[in-house]
Amino acid sequence: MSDHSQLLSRSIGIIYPIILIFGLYVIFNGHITPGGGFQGGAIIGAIMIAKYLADPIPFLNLEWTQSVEKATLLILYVLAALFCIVTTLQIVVGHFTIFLILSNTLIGLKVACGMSIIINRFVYYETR
Amino acid sequence: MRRKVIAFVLILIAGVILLTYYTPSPTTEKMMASYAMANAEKDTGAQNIVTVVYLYYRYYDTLFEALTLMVSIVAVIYISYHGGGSSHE
Amino acid sequence: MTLILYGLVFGPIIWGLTQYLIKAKWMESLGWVFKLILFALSLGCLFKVQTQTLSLQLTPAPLPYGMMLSVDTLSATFLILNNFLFLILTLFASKGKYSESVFSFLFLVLQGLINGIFLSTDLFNIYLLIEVSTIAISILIMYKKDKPSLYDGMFYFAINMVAMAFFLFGVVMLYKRFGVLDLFHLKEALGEASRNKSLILPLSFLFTSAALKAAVFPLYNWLPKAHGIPSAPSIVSAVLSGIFVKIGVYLLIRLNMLFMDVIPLNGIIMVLGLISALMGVTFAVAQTDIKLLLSYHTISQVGLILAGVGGSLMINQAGGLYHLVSHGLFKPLFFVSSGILIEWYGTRNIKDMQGLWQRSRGLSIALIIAILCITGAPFFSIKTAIYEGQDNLFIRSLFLLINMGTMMSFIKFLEMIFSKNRAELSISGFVSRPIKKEEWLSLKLLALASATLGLFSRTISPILINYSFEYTFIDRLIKWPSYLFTFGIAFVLYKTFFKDNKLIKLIRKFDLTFNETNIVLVSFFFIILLWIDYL
Amino acid sequence: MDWFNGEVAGIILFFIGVYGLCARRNIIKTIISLSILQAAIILYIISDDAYSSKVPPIISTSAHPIQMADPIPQALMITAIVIGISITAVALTLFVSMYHHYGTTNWNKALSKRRDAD
Repeated sequence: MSDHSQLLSRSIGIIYPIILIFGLYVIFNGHITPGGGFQGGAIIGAIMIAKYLADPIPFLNLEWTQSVEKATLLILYVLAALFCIVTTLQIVVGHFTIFLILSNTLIGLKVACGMSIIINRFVYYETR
Repeated sequence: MRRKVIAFVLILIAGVILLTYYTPSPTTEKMMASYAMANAEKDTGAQNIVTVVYLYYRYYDTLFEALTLMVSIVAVIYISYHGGGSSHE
Repeated sequence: MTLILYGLVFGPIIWGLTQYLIKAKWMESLGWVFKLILFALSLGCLFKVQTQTLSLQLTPAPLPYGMMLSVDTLSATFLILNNFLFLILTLFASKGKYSESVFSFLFLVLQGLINGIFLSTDLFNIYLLIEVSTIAISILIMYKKDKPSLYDGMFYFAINMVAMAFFLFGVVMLYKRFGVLDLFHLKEALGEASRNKSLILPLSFLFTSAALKAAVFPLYNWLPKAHGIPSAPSIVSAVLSGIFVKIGVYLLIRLNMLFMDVIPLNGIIMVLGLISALMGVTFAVAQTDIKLLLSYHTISQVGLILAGVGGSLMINQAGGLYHLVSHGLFKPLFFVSSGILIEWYGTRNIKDMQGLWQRSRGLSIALIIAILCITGAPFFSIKTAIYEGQDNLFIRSLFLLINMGTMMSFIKFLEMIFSKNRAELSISGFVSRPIKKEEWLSLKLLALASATLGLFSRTISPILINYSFEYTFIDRLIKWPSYLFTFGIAFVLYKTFFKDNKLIKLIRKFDLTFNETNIVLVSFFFIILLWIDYL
Repeated sequence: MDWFNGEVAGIILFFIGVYGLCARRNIIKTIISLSILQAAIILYIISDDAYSSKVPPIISTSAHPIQMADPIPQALMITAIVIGISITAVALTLFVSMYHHYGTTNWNKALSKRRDAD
């Protein structure tokens, strides 16, 4: 893949913001239109493949991404504990959609970090 | 030759299963589905029932779903031949 | 109060995550305190569950629509065993090199997941939890990433993923047929459903995968590879054979309870248990590598447990369950001490190790207690309850044969302990690393626990499995002569026949490749299908 | 041809995946057969409620609950797909590091090399 074509990297340079917006759209309206955390995260993860196709230079700091991923999982679990306490003590929460949006974004962020780590690991480390 | 024998045996097993043990199941009334469709909007105010199911009714599953991805990433990083394992290595 | 169940599952996972994120030193050293709390919580659950089944509703929707964690007497016993084992093993490895972040993170997550498996009431959830814990255990097995462990880890990972695909197919079929996923409503729906052929297909899918997880005889192939990995940390092998194989037994018991009204599975489970006990012992007697020997014994002991659980009488099932808990205590003791022995003698061949009595008195006493428990000495274990009241002569002689085989192969251990330490034969690389304080503590606790489980079974068993065994002191005293007599015969048989002849080498070298194991898996699935249909 | 619906196709695909596991010696083909098994299961359950008259389960003014497809299998299969991804990723990493140690992609050769390593 060393002879990356100029045409490819130029066109991907233009397209990848659109992919990003589409991914974010899928995450944030997960509870209205078909989609959700996992699907949106996978789309955003696909940007990493596009980035690799554009110019194969490793730019992602894996250590940092992994700690972001661990932090989001931790927040997700604290949120889950909150959810369980709310349901057992039957506190009437006004609108559950905030909870849905929040956990959708957390899962989306986590899956995006996860997918990019896997893609970078396989592309830059496994092939050497 | 070995593969043909295995293929034949598997076709035999699939045939027996499809002919005798498989009957198109009668469309029973799906309790979980009808409940989800009825009160998804009332409970959470969201339109996409699939998201409501895996984030509200079966939230417990999704937590372990995220954990699966997390553990498999730890595996991909830790077991790979090219090091880059956690900083302690 | 019922939030404890949530804490039992997510407590270790959240603790592991924060420890993995912050990499705080104090958290690693305080790990065992946290597990002590978890053990106390599960103990509380056990006492509470005597009166009423605990349950925690996870979502506002009632059960068939939402999800629920529930503890009944069966899962309470498994919870106690699991949390106690993880407490002891963290204690064992607290100062060692295994308290690094990746290892302790996976170890903590594993504890939470196994707690989750025993608490969950939802078939799809059980599939998901077993999936995650299998990935976590595969990393722990291959922690040293050296050449042999990679092949064994890959074999273990691949074959378990195939088994879990069978499990998912069974779950999905049941959902399509009944539209319900949790155990209670599934049992109701099954009760109404007439017994027809399309019901047997999902059952045999589920049964095959549970049988593979419980290492039943034809599908045992992955267990010696996973437990016997030389470089695997000994606490991982201890967890594997102490509690992870028991998940398969737990699944079989749950399946048996689920399909009880439609298709009684007791007979199948008993026959499979007997076969795997017998074959496990024949393989174990031929082994010389200490970890492989113990792994094949795990297969035979789990086979015995299944024979007990599948038994017709109530005392058999209680005996099987009780033996399961005591096996969960003395087998990790064996694995942990075998880790120490391998480090000391620098070899894995049990015939090269000798003179343990001179080297360390305490370790040999612990091993002797464990040997007495595993061979079913009257005061140390109540294995005899498994075949109590089985009047069929063939089955009784089979049990006797299995027990003699166990004794025969544990004579190797006794030879190792009591043989003179031929110091002049100084084995190269004789490293005499003294046992650390924590390792002593955990060894003593394990030996103490397995001994008290055997000695005070009359008081412990009503709490543990709410069935009290009526063995008085005299009953057990009378059993001693017959026990010693069988031990004598086993000794004589061992001395005369097992002289490393060609047959023994053949059994030791017997191994299936991955494709043959899959062929065995599919044919096992088909045989079970026809057997259940014939039942 | 009405008997050939999604379920029959799922069972046939499942046994094709099992054939791949039983007969093929190449480790990469084993990993591929694992994902074929996952795909067969997903096909089996999703085709349950997938008649042309069914509408995706999004509550909108026009959709009537009767016509809506069953949302539960779709939610479960999101989980099964993510598990399929993580199995394939872990299995491929294992295969790569195994290949560096054993130098072969064949199960039987790897077993014989494993025995020599003992």
